[in-house]
Amino acid sequence: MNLFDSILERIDRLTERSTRTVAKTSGRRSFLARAGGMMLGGAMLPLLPFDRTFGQALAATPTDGDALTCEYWRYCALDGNLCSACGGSITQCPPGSEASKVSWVGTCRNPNDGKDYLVAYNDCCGKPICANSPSCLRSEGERPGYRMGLHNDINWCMANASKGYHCTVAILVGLAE
Amino acid sequence: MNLFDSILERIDRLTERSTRTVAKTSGRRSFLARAGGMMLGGAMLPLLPFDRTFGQALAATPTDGDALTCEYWRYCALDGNLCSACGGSITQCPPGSEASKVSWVGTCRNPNDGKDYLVAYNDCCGKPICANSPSCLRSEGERPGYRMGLHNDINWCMANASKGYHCTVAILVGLAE
Amino acid sequence: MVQFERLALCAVMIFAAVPALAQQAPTPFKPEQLSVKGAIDPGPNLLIHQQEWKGAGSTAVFSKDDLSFKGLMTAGNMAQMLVGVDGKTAYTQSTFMKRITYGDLEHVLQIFDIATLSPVKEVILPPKAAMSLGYAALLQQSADGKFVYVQNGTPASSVTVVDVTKAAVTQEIPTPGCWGIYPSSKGYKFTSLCGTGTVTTFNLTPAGTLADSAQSAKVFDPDKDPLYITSATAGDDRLFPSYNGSILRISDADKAAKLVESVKINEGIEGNWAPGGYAPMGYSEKTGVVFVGMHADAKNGSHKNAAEEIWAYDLKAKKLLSRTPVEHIMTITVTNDDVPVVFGLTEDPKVIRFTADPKAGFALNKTGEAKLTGYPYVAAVTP
Amino acid sequence: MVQFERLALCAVMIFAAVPALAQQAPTPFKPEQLSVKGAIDPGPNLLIHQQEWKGAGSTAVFSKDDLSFKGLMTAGNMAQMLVGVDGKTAYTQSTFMKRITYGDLEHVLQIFDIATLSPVKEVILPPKAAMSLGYAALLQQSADGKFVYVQNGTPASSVTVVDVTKAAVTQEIPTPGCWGIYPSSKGYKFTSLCGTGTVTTFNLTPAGTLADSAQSAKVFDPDKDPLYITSATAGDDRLFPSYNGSILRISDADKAAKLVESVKINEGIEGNWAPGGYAPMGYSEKTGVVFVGMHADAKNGSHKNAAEEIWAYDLKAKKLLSRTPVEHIMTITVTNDDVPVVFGLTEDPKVIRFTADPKAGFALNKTGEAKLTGYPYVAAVTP
Repeated sequence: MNLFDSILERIDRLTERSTRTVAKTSGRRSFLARAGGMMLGGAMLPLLPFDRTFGQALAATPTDGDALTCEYWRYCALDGNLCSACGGSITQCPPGSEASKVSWVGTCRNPNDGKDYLVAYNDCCGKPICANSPSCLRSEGERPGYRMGLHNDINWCMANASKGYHCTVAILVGLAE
Repeated sequence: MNLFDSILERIDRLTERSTRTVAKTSGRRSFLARAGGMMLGGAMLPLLPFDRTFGQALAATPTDGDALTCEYWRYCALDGNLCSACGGSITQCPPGSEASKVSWVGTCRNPNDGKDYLVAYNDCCGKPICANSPSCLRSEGERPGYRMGLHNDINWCMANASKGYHCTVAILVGLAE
Repeated sequence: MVQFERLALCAVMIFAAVPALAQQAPTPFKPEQLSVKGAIDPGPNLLIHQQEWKGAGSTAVFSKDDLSFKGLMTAGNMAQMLVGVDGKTAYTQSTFMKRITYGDLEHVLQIFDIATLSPVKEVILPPKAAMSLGYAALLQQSADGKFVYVQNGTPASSVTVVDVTKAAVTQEIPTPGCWGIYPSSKGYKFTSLCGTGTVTTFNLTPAGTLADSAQSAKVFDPDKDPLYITSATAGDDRLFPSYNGSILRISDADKAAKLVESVKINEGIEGNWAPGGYAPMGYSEKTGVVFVGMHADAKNGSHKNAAEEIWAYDLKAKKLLSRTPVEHIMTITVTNDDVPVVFGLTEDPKVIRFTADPKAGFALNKTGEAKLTGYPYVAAVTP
Repeated sequence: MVQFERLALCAVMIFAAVPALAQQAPTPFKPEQLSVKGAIDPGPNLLIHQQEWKGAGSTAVFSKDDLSFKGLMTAGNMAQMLVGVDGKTAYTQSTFMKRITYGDLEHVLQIFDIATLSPVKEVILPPKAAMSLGYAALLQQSADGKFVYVQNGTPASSVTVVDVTKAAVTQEIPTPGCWGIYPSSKGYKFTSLCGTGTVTTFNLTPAGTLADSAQSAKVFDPDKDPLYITSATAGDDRLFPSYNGSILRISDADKAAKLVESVKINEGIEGNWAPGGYAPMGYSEKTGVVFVGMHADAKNGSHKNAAEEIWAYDLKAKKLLSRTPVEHIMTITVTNDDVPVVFGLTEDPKVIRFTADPKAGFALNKTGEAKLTGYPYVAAVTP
């Protein structure tokens, strides 16, 4: 079972099955209310998807490629402008922006070790689109919104207080297998 | 005395000289209040600078040049996007926009009759800048804002309710001499 | 101090000064009149939404016949566009923030009169609308035009139903795991594509609230051959292209949707061609020909590559009729004329008009081109 | 129905799921952490406002030394930019409308902390600010930074005085027929260029209200040789270039301003060269060299033509030192370094960095280039 499937499995356990039926009456919004609560609740802050104690952040400037160009391996499913060339880094939103609370995920092969990594693409929010940095459109494994966690045509600042799209980072969150 | 000077002369007569001293006390805003009233008052509506009974509008599509290009003679002091190529005409704002209440003026030579004409450049307002039409920058006789009536770097939708700059028309308002 | 004030006031006063002065002038010159054009020129239109991500997007209106430019309607950030069933009304759903890219937010459905290019009404929506690149399936309407359906994504998926006759929201319908809105050809139901490869039918009451829903069997494989969310109506059915080059025909006539047919248009063709772009398919109902934007050397991740060719494929005869080389087209719209007109939106961006030649397998001839701005991925024609 | 909901929630839940899972994983992989960079890298900066006319403009921050990009500060429509005297604060004055290009309007002075690229305060202004292409003279400050001066144009001209220590407007000062704000090197007065060819001095109280004003003699001819509103400080004086190529030095030391000197830098040069662009002049105080963007074959209306050359002219020796061919530069900014650095903003738009070579008559060597967006006509450097 690869990590991606594991994540889905975990979601199964954490999500009440009673919310999984399409609402049949006009007043029913419990699913949405619950999902909304999970996304926006205090548990999601401070915007970091992972336990801070678990690992140290890698160097913001990777040594395994040119993170200022669209061709960099981590960007295999990135549609957006590069935060790394917009005052941020490969894992850091630029000063004054907000990291998105939700993200989409890509599976990219690192040519240096031949392994497939899960990459979380977080948008940085609350500023104008950073047209000073390269605009990339790569879509390996990308799917339309019916597979929302893999979809890259939407503004992932959607769950933030400030919803202006600024740029996108690419965080290694796991090995794909 | 050419028409342009005549216009200035007329302004002299119409403008109270008492308003022409720089206000010396902190509370003094009479000059501004008066000017504002003149610009925004009912007398300026319905946005047409000239007596409707005085003359008929010329054909919206001129026959003396290509009004869809920046090189057209009337555009000699026009900085902006052409309404003539944005759903309007040489004298008409596009549907759904507002004609500016104020305008700047250029003096352009008509190569067809060799005469110099006064051209009023009105902006059309309340919509996004019409980047679908040509963006022109010509500045014959143009002056900085200390000669405001000749200035083309400012948004002439400034006195309208809706202040978004959309495009610019070029109206013949007089012979320069 | 006199002179400079005269000059400052010049622009203000000129309207008052000229009539009298002109009478004194020695020439018969008659000053022109400034006016606002009342309405766009008549005739069928092509509407294209020029999306912006840091300001005001706009819906550009062109003559369908010659791409002459008729003007703009104004929208906000990250807008979706829809043309009403009457062909006279346009809608945009967009995002407005107090400081444009931050601060208090409104999601607004704006209703426009196309003839006058003017907003006539606004409906404030629940602030959940999908802020997405332009896709027709994200803003749709019931067959009679009474309800407008807005795709939400927070990222949880739902659909806001707006009764446009009352300018009021009737309900937000949860559509978990599904995306895209495909209204039925009559009545008040719509289908949506779901992440399990199924299609869910959402059946509404005449009041615009959810009556019931039903899930189809698995009709596509989201892992191996996902469907685009672009679609076209074919009779009472819907056509959807897949990443790998199949066209699926899906019926929503029964309680649950079902797959009617699947045709692979690139079967046996050399070069590994596949659809590519944001909306790579259009359908000419009268001729039974589907037009698909295709790129060569398709691979994982190339499904949004711009089209290098447009293929005309006869869905009835199941035959590839023609392949026309084109320049980097991302979106295709096909008219319902006897001889179909195809509009392609390019990456540059611009719109290119083509007419199809029925005698040459509906090969395309370029018959016009116009500049666009922003991110223009959605187009629609009016009668 | 289970699986697609899992997927819809995937993005939401991944943060919670991974730590436990990663511990189960067989590899020593350590997931990275997402964060927000707290502050820009230290060092002197070059700020350039990238103006927009249908959305959010932005102030771009570059390293002054190598043009590496440090990030953006956000503004509204048609913004003017100013860097505070402390070098740590930036201001923009811009326009926000309810529907971006129409509807209720606010003119706002936004105060930014440059280090964190964040807005820290807003002052709502009288809704009269000049909605102009970017000119440094339209948003200025007192020598001590206490007051920010906003040029209004309705089209009547006035100046709004803002006490930024209190984030409050103190007064709107009528400046009829005059344009541009040129604060004195100390105290609270500013001059403005007037349509009669005079310069008016506006003397303020320490409370930011008008004390008195005085008009100079005629110092330039707005008909035959108008002044640009771009300027540079030279000691306690101001330099202004004229359309025809003179540099005027004006003193505001006395009650009324006066012309100190006028030097024609293109005297006796073949080719009818003249200044051109939006801000065609910068001055290096330490070296006494003025840099001016020049174009050939000047004529009526060519005063905004982009520069084809930058001329280095020794104001003291009254000697043209060098002419460097450049590519279409509209705005020039010169640093106060011992060896001046010159930044040029082009029409493309991009910023080009030059270093002046004192041994070669301050001829310019290109030492960097970066892409810009929008309409970038105002630039400023920080210590």
